[in-house]
Amino acid sequence: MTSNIWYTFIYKIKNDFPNIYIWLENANGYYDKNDNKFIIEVPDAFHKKTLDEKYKYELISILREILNNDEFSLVINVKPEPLFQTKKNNIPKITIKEKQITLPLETKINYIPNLNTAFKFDNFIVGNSNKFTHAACKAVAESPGQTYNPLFIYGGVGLGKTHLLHAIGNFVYEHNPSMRIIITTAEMFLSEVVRHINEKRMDEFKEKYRNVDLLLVDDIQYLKGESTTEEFFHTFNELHLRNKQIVATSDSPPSELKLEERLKSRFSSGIIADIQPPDFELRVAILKQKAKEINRVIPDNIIAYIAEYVDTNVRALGSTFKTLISLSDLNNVEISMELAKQAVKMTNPVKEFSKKISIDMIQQVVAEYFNIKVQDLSSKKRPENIALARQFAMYITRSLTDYSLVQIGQYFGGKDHTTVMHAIDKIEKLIEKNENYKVLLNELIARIQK
Amino acid sequence: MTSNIWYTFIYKIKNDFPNIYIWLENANGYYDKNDNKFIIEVPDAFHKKTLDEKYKYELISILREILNNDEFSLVINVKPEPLFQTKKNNIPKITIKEKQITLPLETKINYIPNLNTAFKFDNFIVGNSNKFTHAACKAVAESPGQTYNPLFIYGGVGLGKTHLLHAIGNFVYEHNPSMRIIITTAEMFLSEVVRHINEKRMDEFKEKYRNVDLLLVDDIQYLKGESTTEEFFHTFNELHLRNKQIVATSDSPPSELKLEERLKSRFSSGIIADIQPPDFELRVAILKQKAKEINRVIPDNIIAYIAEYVDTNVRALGSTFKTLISLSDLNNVEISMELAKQAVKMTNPVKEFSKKISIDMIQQVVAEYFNIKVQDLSSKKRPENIALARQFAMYITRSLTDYSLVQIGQYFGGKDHTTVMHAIDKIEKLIEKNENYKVLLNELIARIQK
Amino acid sequence: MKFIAKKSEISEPLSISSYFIATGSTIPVLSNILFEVKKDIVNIVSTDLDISAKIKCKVQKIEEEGKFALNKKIVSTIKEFPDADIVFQSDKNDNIKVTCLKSEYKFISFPAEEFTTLQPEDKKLETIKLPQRILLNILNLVSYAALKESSKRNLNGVFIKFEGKNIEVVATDAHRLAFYKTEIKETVKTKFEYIIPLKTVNELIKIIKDDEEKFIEINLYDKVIEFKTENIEIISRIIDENYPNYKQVIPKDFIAKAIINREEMLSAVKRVITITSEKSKVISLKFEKNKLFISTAVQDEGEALEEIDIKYDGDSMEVSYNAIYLIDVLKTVKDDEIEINLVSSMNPGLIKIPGREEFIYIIMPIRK
Amino acid sequence: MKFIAKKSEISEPLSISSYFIATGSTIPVLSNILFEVKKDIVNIVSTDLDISAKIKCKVQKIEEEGKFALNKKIVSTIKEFPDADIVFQSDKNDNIKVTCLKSEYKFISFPAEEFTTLQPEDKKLETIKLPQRILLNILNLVSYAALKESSKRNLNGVFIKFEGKNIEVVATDAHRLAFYKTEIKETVKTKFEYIIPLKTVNELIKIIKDDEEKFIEINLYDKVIEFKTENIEIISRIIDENYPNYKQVIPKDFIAKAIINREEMLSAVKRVITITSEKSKVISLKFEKNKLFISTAVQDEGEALEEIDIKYDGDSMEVSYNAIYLIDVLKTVKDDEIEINLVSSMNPGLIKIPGREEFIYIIMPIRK
Repeated sequence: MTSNIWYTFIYKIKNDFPNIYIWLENANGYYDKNDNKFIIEVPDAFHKKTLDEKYKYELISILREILNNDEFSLVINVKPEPLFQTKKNNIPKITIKEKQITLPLETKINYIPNLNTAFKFDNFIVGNSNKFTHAACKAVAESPGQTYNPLFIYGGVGLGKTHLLHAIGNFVYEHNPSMRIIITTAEMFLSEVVRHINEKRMDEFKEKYRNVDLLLVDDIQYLKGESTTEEFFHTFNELHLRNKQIVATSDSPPSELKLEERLKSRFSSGIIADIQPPDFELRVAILKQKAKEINRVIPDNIIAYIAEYVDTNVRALGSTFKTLISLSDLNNVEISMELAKQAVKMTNPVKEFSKKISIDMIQQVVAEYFNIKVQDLSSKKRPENIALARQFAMYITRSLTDYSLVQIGQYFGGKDHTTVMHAIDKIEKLIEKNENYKVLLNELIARIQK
Repeated sequence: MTSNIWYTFIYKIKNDFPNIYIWLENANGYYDKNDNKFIIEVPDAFHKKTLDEKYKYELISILREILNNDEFSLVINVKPEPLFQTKKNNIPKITIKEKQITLPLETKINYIPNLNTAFKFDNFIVGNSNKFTHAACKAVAESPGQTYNPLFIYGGVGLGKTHLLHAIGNFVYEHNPSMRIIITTAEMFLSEVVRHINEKRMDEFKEKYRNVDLLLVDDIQYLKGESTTEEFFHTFNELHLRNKQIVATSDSPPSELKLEERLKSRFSSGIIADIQPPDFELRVAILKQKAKEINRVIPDNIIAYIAEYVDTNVRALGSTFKTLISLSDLNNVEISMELAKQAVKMTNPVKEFSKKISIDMIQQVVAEYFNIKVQDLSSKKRPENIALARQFAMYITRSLTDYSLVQIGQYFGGKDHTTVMHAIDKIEKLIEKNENYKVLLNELIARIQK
Repeated sequence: MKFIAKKSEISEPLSISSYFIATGSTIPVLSNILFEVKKDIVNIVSTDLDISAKIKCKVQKIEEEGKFALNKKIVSTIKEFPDADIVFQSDKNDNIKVTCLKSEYKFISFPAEEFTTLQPEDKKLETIKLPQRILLNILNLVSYAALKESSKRNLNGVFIKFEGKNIEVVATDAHRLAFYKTEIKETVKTKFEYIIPLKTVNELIKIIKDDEEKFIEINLYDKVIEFKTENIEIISRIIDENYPNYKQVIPKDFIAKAIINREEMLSAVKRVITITSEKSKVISLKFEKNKLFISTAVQDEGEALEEIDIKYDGDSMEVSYNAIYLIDVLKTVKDDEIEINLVSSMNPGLIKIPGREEFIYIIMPIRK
Repeated sequence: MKFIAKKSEISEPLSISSYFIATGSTIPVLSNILFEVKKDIVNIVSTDLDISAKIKCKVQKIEEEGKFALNKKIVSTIKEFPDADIVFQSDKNDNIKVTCLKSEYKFISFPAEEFTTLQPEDKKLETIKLPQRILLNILNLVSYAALKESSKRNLNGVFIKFEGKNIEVVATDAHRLAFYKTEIKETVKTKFEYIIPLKTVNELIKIIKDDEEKFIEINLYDKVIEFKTENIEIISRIIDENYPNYKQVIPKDFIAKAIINREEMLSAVKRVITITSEKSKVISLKFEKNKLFISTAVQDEGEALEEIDIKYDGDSMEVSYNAIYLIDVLKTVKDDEIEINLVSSMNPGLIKIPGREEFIYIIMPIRK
């Protein structure tokens, strides 16, 4: 029986001690709880000798970490010879390791991936804020499993993560149609696991997922449920061990995900690429591209206006752009600055107002309201009123701006993102329980937005 | 289904809210996890009305504690009527509540308790150190289940706990032969549980234990194992709810036992009676009684000598006494002071030496050896050498004297008994690990005993 | 060791012995069968340590004596052999070679000394000999009423009492009770009471013959009981507990009595039970003057009503029973008529054979 | 509604219909049986929504038509009725009274409209008619090789392909594969491929007769398939998945071939399997010149060795199989001899009937 401990172990060995891994490739191991022994079975005495003499110390220290146990002993055995003695020529040896061979049946399982062919590398506009991620995706698509594996892409909503994920899929599918590609979302993965468990068809599920060459998972932050994460973890390990490419996207870096630690550390072991909101130049480029796609000429000043005011993400740019075009078409009027302002207002109502909301302003309003100094908000002081003010300020910053937890922590005196999370959590509970806090919050927001 | 939650609940109600309990006597209840509801079913609308209108608030607050849940709702239902309708005259109604009547078979289950008839109240010698416990036992025996329930007796080895336990049983059995009495030890209880579980006969076990009128458990401190304590806990609750008497003995008070908290608190809810080692007068009385029992006249000075030197427990007194008689009989010599000294020496070798071992002396020797002040041992100082000296002194006190953990704590500057336990533990580990500490310990003991 | 047996001589004894092998025992040797090859007979012994059987086999030819235990697989192997001579022979390692035509099998033998079996105690208390048919009848008449589960150990068997010339047997699961007594030719000197485990009873029923001429010997010990037929010896532990005081629950006074054709009633109950719900097999018996109505009804499903002519002139009376308890007794007794004695719908009913007292079946009603 | 049937006319059709009732269904009406009482016939319909059966019953007398669904308990009730006329009659509440001599039963009826059954789609694609014996033979020859569990749904059935005059059937559990093809008289216009669920196949095997004269009509639809005999109509869903490419795994080239007496081999394997361990039923086949040795050995228990004369003049070769896979095929084919074709101990073996190509059985070896 190959246990999870063995997987974890061999995974670590493979990554960190390739020189030892070559001696363990055909080995198997398991932990014997009763005797508190970890037993590794190798194919022959030579392997045993090498491991015993050269690597036993390393093996023990790796296992100590995995087993979280200082007391166990490590035993390396040559895979037991069949215990059997046969007395007669004609009688075969029956060993424990006998294995029924399976027919190499091939079913035309539907491996045509569910890719959105509109998302290609060609129509992804590259700028400063996404060029690294774009390059990483391109490299992965060109040689899946060989360069950056796993590739983890994170960034805010509408910045093109899904576009890149499908672009990788489309590229690989075009260039290597025989490769088995699965593109899914964490939610689809979850519902698939649940369905297969219910129908007692997990074997099929495992066969499907563990035999792919490229696994693309969108919105991994939504992965949840014990059996689902367990299943994903094993799928991940098996694919990674066999050098199959895994790409996942998320709204935040692995470290901030609410996932199991072991899964986070798996993702952290590969390449992590973030997409930042587009800068002004990129926003202009995107709008120009959109205009080109529909063959419309839009004055540069109008493009600049939109690009300046719609600064959050690519999707918002797109919808503002579309609204502008519709307004023009429906009302049969020329595209003008007036129309552009209307379109921006319609599609980005809050954003337009909150446009100028900076952390500074939030801090100022909050400090004033609580009658403390602005610096106190970034200090480590803990008197109740200061702490509460700081938590409100963090909460409001998170609500009204696009800063990440990490960034907010930075702005508030280099605090950890967990501190920020805790603050947000606390305020959420406060306003839920006590009407007064809700009133206070609304008052603060009103003052900030004024 | 009657759940544990319901048991816990009704137990609490019965004890703390007898006015509510009368409305819940024929009720049943359970917690519905899915709906987060606690449902109580009562026999009729009048019960429901009363509980709803008068006691709902209390019920909720009690349940809140038990369920550890603030959000549940309490529903009181009248037990549902059979749902059934029938259509024809000759055809009987089949309702859900139909009940197979059982033959009133009576098996002569062996309820003759396994009592040692030598242990009676008559031959238990009462003195200052045990008079309270004796009185409590007598009261329990005279009206089991009605006065002190549960009765918890604790005290050192050989002070007569088992004698009293059997005396209760014998008294009840003589006066109420129809009462079902079980006398057992924690160890017998455990092995019985294990055996019944193995043989899948727990029903029988439950029937046996939950139908007794008087349950006497010796040496409850040895109760262990999850299913055993679980089973004991439920037996306890069921018996206690039905006003059946429970008596347990132990070597230490409930608070010091290594039992589950809930079990300790059950025992603490009754009467706790301790037996102290016999004082000089009682020791003399015991020895005189023993002499009388065998019709021997023993000079008062000899009795006084033995009573003075054998000061630990009744059992030791007995064995010294028996040795003295044997020495006299076997050697065919008169009972003399010489013979008495020999008997004391033979039966209490350590005791005779350690007779004069006081905590003072131990503290003095240890302090001298560690080169610290005697007062330091009772201080709260924590430098390593002082702490170690203190721990050694405590350990030696526990080993060479009969002081309880609590008493030792007192002598060492009013420390908690857990501090003493910790000290003993620590020294035990030290001497186990390191030969030097063992040598040191022996040296200290040798000096003390000199 | 060497002997030769025809398949027909050894296959059935092996099948019988396999009933007694421990299943899933932790003592490996107990999943073996012991062969005792004696001068003129082969004994096949198997046990689960609660019950053991020794089956005596006459075989074609015994060339060398010996004693060995083999894995129980031998039973199925022999069953698949063709109808020919089978040679059993030990090799130098004391393993057993079994050959038959071109088939050659080898069984690793366990040393016979390691094979533990149930032994009677030294002191045999008494011996009773009676025709197999009588014992079979005794056991058949009551055993179905015993408790099937071991939840109450003392009910999970058949109680048997030997006293003078009388044998009394009782079985009950606390919902019904079957009692039978009979007189035998032999006399026991002391009174003996045993609870024979239901498993033992069921195996005995399989093995003993419905034959007046063939005898069975019952040897009574303190903790075990032994049954010996011509070629099978069974030793069983007894259930070492007290049996309930059944005399006390046999009702004496009744206010009504019905005489009913057994087969008519059996087939009616078998029909009515098809309508009852899976869980509760409750049916209702309504006695009226010379009529019995058997009925049941299940909500949303259906109703059954059967009418039977009976002999009855008491007042109308209605009582509900678990139909299975009725079927059990109706299909066991073989007489044409049965008699049901009643007090009320809440009191035990008593079924017997009209005019005879040796068999009593008490059935507890279902309260509604 | 009213009709009168003899027990013999209605009891067996009801038994058959009960095979098709959903067990433990959450749709209560599906544990019912639908009766369609028409002018001259009573149809009995039952379904679990994956498969449905309609059985046509000729009965004594039909007095009034009607349509109603009854609880499946009716099946056991009728089985217990005496051999007499049974009257079915609806009362004013549309419940059904069933009387027979002095038995009177009432079944609460479900409205027939609430009874859902499997319907063929509107568009019948094609109809094939063939003797029942042929279909029975086709199914018998392969069905045992299908995967028993639904873990891989597409293997949990029998693949059937109609093309021109040809029928090809395949079943496999990935460890062995049975293939059979035959030619029928009729011709289908298009190629059809279905995976028929194993449950349907097993019910069909129970129902159709080994008769050359009686025909069965197979109606092909897109998502269902219908089988019609004289008095039974079965509609089954098909498994809507892809079947593996079985052609690709049928080996073509062999280096050795043995011709073996089927019954001799069957009885030898049945003996050897008794020695194998519970879990792994591995046996070893060693081919030598005109000899086949079948053997197994289990540590601490024993060994088996069988010798059979065969026709073989290849090199010595040894291969291990799961004995069950061998027994399955050996007891299914009825010919005197079989042919085993081999490459090596690691390659699939191919079993067929010497000189014929319509049946192929591939068995995967066990690697040791």
